[in-house]
Amino acid sequence: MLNACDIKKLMQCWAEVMVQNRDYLIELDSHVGDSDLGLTMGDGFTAASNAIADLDESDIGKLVYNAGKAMSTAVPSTMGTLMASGLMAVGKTLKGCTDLDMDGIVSFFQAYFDGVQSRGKAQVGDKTFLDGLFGAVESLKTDAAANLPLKEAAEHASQAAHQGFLNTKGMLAQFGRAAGRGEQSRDLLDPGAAVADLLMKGFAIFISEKADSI
Amino acid sequence: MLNACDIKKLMQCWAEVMVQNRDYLIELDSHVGDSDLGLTMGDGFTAASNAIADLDESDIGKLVYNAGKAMSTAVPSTMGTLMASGLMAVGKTLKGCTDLDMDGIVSFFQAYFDGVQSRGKAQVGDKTFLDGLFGAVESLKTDAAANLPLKEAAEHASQAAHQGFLNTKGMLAQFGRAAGRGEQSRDLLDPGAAVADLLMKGFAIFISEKADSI
Amino acid sequence: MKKIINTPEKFITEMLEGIYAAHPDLVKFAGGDLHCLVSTKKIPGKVGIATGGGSGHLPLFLGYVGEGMLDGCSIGDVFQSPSAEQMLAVTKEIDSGAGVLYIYGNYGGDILNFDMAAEMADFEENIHVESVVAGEDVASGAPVKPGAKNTRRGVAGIFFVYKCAGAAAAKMLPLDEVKRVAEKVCENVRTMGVALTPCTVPRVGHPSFELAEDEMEIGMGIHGEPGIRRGKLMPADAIVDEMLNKIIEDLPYQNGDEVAILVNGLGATPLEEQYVMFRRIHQVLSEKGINIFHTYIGEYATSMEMAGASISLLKVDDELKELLRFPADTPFFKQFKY
Amino acid sequence: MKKIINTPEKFITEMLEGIYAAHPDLVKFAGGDLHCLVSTKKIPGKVGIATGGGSGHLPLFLGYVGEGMLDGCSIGDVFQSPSAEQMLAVTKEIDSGAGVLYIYGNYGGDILNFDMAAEMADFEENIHVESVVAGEDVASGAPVKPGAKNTRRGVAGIFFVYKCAGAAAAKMLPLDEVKRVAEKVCENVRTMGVALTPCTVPRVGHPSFELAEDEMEIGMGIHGEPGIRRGKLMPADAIVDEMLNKIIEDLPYQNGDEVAILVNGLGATPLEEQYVMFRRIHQVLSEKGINIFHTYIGEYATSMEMAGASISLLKVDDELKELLRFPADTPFFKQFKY
Ligand SMILES: Nc1ncnc2c1ncn2[C@@H]1O[C@H](COP(=O)(O)OP(=O)(O)O)[C@@H](O)[C@H]1O
Ligand SMILES: Nc1ncnc2c1ncn2[C@@H]1O[C@H](COP(=O)(O)OP(=O)(O)O)[C@@H](O)[C@H]1O
Ligand SMILES: [Mg+2]
Ligand SMILES: [Mg+2]
Ligand SMILES: [Mg+2]
Ligand SMILES: [Mg+2]
Repeated sequence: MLNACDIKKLMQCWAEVMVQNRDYLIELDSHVGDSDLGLTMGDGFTAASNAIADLDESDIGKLVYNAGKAMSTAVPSTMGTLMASGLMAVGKTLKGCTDLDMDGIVSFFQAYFDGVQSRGKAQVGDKTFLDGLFGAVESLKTDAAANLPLKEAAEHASQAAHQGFLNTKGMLAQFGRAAGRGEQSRDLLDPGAAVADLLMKGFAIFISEKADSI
Repeated sequence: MLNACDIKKLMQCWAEVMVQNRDYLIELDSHVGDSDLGLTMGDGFTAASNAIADLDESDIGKLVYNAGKAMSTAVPSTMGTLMASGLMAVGKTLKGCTDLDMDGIVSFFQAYFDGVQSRGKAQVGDKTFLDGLFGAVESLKTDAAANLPLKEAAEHASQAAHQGFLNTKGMLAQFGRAAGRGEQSRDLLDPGAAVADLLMKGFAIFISEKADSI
Repeated sequence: MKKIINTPEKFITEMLEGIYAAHPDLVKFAGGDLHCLVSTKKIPGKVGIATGGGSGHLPLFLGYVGEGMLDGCSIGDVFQSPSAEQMLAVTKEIDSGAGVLYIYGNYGGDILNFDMAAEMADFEENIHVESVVAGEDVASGAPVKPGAKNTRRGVAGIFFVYKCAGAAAAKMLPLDEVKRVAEKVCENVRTMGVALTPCTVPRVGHPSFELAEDEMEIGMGIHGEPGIRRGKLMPADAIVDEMLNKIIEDLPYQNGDEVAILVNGLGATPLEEQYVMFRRIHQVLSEKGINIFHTYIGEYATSMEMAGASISLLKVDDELKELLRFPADTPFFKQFKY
Repeated sequence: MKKIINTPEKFITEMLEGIYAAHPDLVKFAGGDLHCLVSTKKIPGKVGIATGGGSGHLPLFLGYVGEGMLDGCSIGDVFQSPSAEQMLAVTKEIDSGAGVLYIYGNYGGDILNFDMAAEMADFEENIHVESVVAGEDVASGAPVKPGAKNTRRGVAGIFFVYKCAGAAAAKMLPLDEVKRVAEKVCENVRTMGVALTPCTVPRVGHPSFELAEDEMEIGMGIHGEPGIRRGKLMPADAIVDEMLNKIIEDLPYQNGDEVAILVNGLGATPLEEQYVMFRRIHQVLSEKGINIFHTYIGEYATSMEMAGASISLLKVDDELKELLRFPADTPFFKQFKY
């Protein structure tokens, strides 16, 4: 079970992962776009985390919504705005929840996915962030149905996101700067999907540390 | 004795010397000014030489005047205009002459000096071209009075010009871009004086080759 | 990275402070946020035109806010979209009852945020907002098919959209007419660029790509997006020929057409070189029987200190000619009626 | 050397061909020589103003030929004076009976040639010519003492001389008055620059000097002439402080004075950075009680692709303010009356 305090920690963990991978994301984005993804994700998740770190708030929905709003003003780039839209959608969906069980966690990531999709209007297969997150959400759903322990489910989701990220190589970009490159875009890995990969990696680390500390 | 044909060869010799010393003059000028002296002197003397190379003209004055005019349109930089003024003054002074004896040669360089001075209004000691040429003209005068052979006089004049060039180190620049540097200009050799040095060096080479070929 | 700045973090804030200090008669900021720049002159009943986008492209975007052009601009960090809140603040400030037209470049971040802002303006403020997205870089994406999504980058050609839509608004045309003009310009303008050196986003601290001492990249975008072809630096005429052919084929521009031209320096390319390029453009167009109506040349949409240039052609008819001729007075673009 | 040119030898000719092709309504050439540029508009009885100098500084010099500014310009090769013959051809073309004023920068080659041209115009053509030589770079030479020779380089500040003298001539003032105005501006303007990177004269083929990746040179001239101090690149505010103090002390500009300001990019310095500089200028002048009348910012006098900037201050009185406000319409500088 995750409570508001855990969500704050998760957000902080995400911020750390993004900051640690600043240069990796810059490098990936430099092949496709404008090399800013490392900066925006580092700053954006840091802003999101800082915005809620000291909030005296047990409503997970409100917490995540505020984190999303902070992200939206801090980094209004494509991915910044999409991540903000995702978090704000999570916030709306989980409004009133103070604890998340396995189903709640599935809702969290499903809402994140839906929020990004309704803002950006991309489909799975369009070589975006969605291709990284999609498999992770599906994996969480399967593992939840199979009653697997959270730690294992998080591991699987992380692997699925990583695989989703790798699978973007070969896809034809339909959105973002990469789309301007037409067929050439197929050879490249999608940087936004790398963010999904890092998000799920961060989640798995957070869950495993939490498990270890109990 | 120099005739019109010799003057053409002298002009060609000067053009060659300036072209050969293109990078040397650029380097000197780069410390003081705008690094163009190698280009302007190479182009200017080449234009001067080309302008008269095929002229059917035995009047030395007319030849040198035309060389000067060609220089003036080809390279209207400081030194280009001054060298043009020098040559045009030579032309006016020697108008009607078809042969130059030792005195004629002295007049040639004296007129060159005067032409440059009246256009540029600098004094000896102002760290300019004049400081290179001045000693050379004086040396020619002395050697002419002493009836020294032309080859020896030309050698002395070349040495005097070289010494004059070296002596510009320590002088305070009053003209050209160097003047803008104030006291700092003292440490530098004057590029225009280097041109005087090359002119007299070219003259000495020309005379020595002429002597050897007789 | 050799820049005259204080710190990368304060770069854009300090630039904006400089802008407001330099042009107090022309521009001010809205909502207490330096990133929300609006004209000091508000004309009752005129359609408001707002643009916005990342910093690093001056005079684009904010430099065109002024009489006969734009009314407001939201300003992001270097190569970053401003936020939807900032766009909304500009929108509220410039609306004077006739609605607001957003004109901006075809970039993911900008689209998402302008869409969000338009929704907020419509729902929260009851301001009628229409949007025109400019994307005319022939080196990016396929030619736009009617009804299909435009995947092309918006680059310097947006200047023509501003100019004509700005003039239309200044003539007090209604929102749908101003939008029609903006769309007409978008349909008739094409651009292509070439880059010789990269630029450095201050906070990144190193160039976003590298080009060897003897290389150029044809078709590179104004954020350093990869172009069509990287190769040895060619003579000016050959560069122009390659760019111009691509542009001309794309629309296509044809014998008898009349065009306005924009030769645009990307930041570090001297005007001298832009004129060498224009000489060749003039030759090629003459050969093809394409007539030049008017030429704009200089820095209109830069990529900070990038060396390179772009060429934009706008096919004009009587309506667009009249709108181009209209006077304009902004911090960076001033034009008497011609 | 990364340039968009065809060959170094044809660089300036082709640039000029581009200029005449781009602005046929504004400029034409005299005497069959592309290097002799004159305005297409000749006003009977108006004092003609001619300038001239080497290429490589666009928009200086020729970019200011037009209504309210200059009437003609002779154009040399890169960083080279035009010839006296070319200056004479321009002089003949722009004289309309009221005489001609030469305004040019304090460089040896230009002085010699303009002097020669003035002699020829007086003697051969009976045209009354007066000359004003601008030299306001405080980083070069000592402050000018009355009656003594001015050894200072003329740099971007000449823009103000053109602007005010051009307006005075447009107001149909006689030659001696236009000259007085030009001299007054020269006496009241001071400039200083900073360079971050060198530029390359195409025919030389390599940079005229080198600056390490972390170095700048304060006070460098616009042909790369050595400045006052080479040192580590400093933050923008520290650079401005050093330049501005030198400038302010020199005239000196004092509490209560009113000034026009020109922040000028040398070629490769983005406008963004110039605004960061202006922010600090504005702060320092406010502290010192020096009031800003008007600010000009952008590329006014460049050194091809050199990175760096200069700051010019002009102390204004009512007469100069009125002349600065006067409209101007040239290829590069357009201003509505303000
Ligand atoms: N419409 C969209 N829906 C979902 N993801 C998108 C969309 N457009 C772009 N992306 C993702 O955004 C990533 C680029 O993000 P970012 O670097 O922030 O873009 P930019 O710098 O161009 O604003 C892409 O790799 C892609 O995964
Ligand atoms: N008034 C003058 N009289 C004589 N020589 C001069 C004068 N002014 C400058 N010079 C000479 O010209 C040289 C510089 O020539 P040049 O490189 O052509 O100048 P610039 O490039 O500045 O036009 C100086 O080194 C100096 O010797
Ligand atoms: Mg990006
Ligand atoms: Mg020189
Ligand atoms: Mg971006
Ligand atoms: Mg020179």
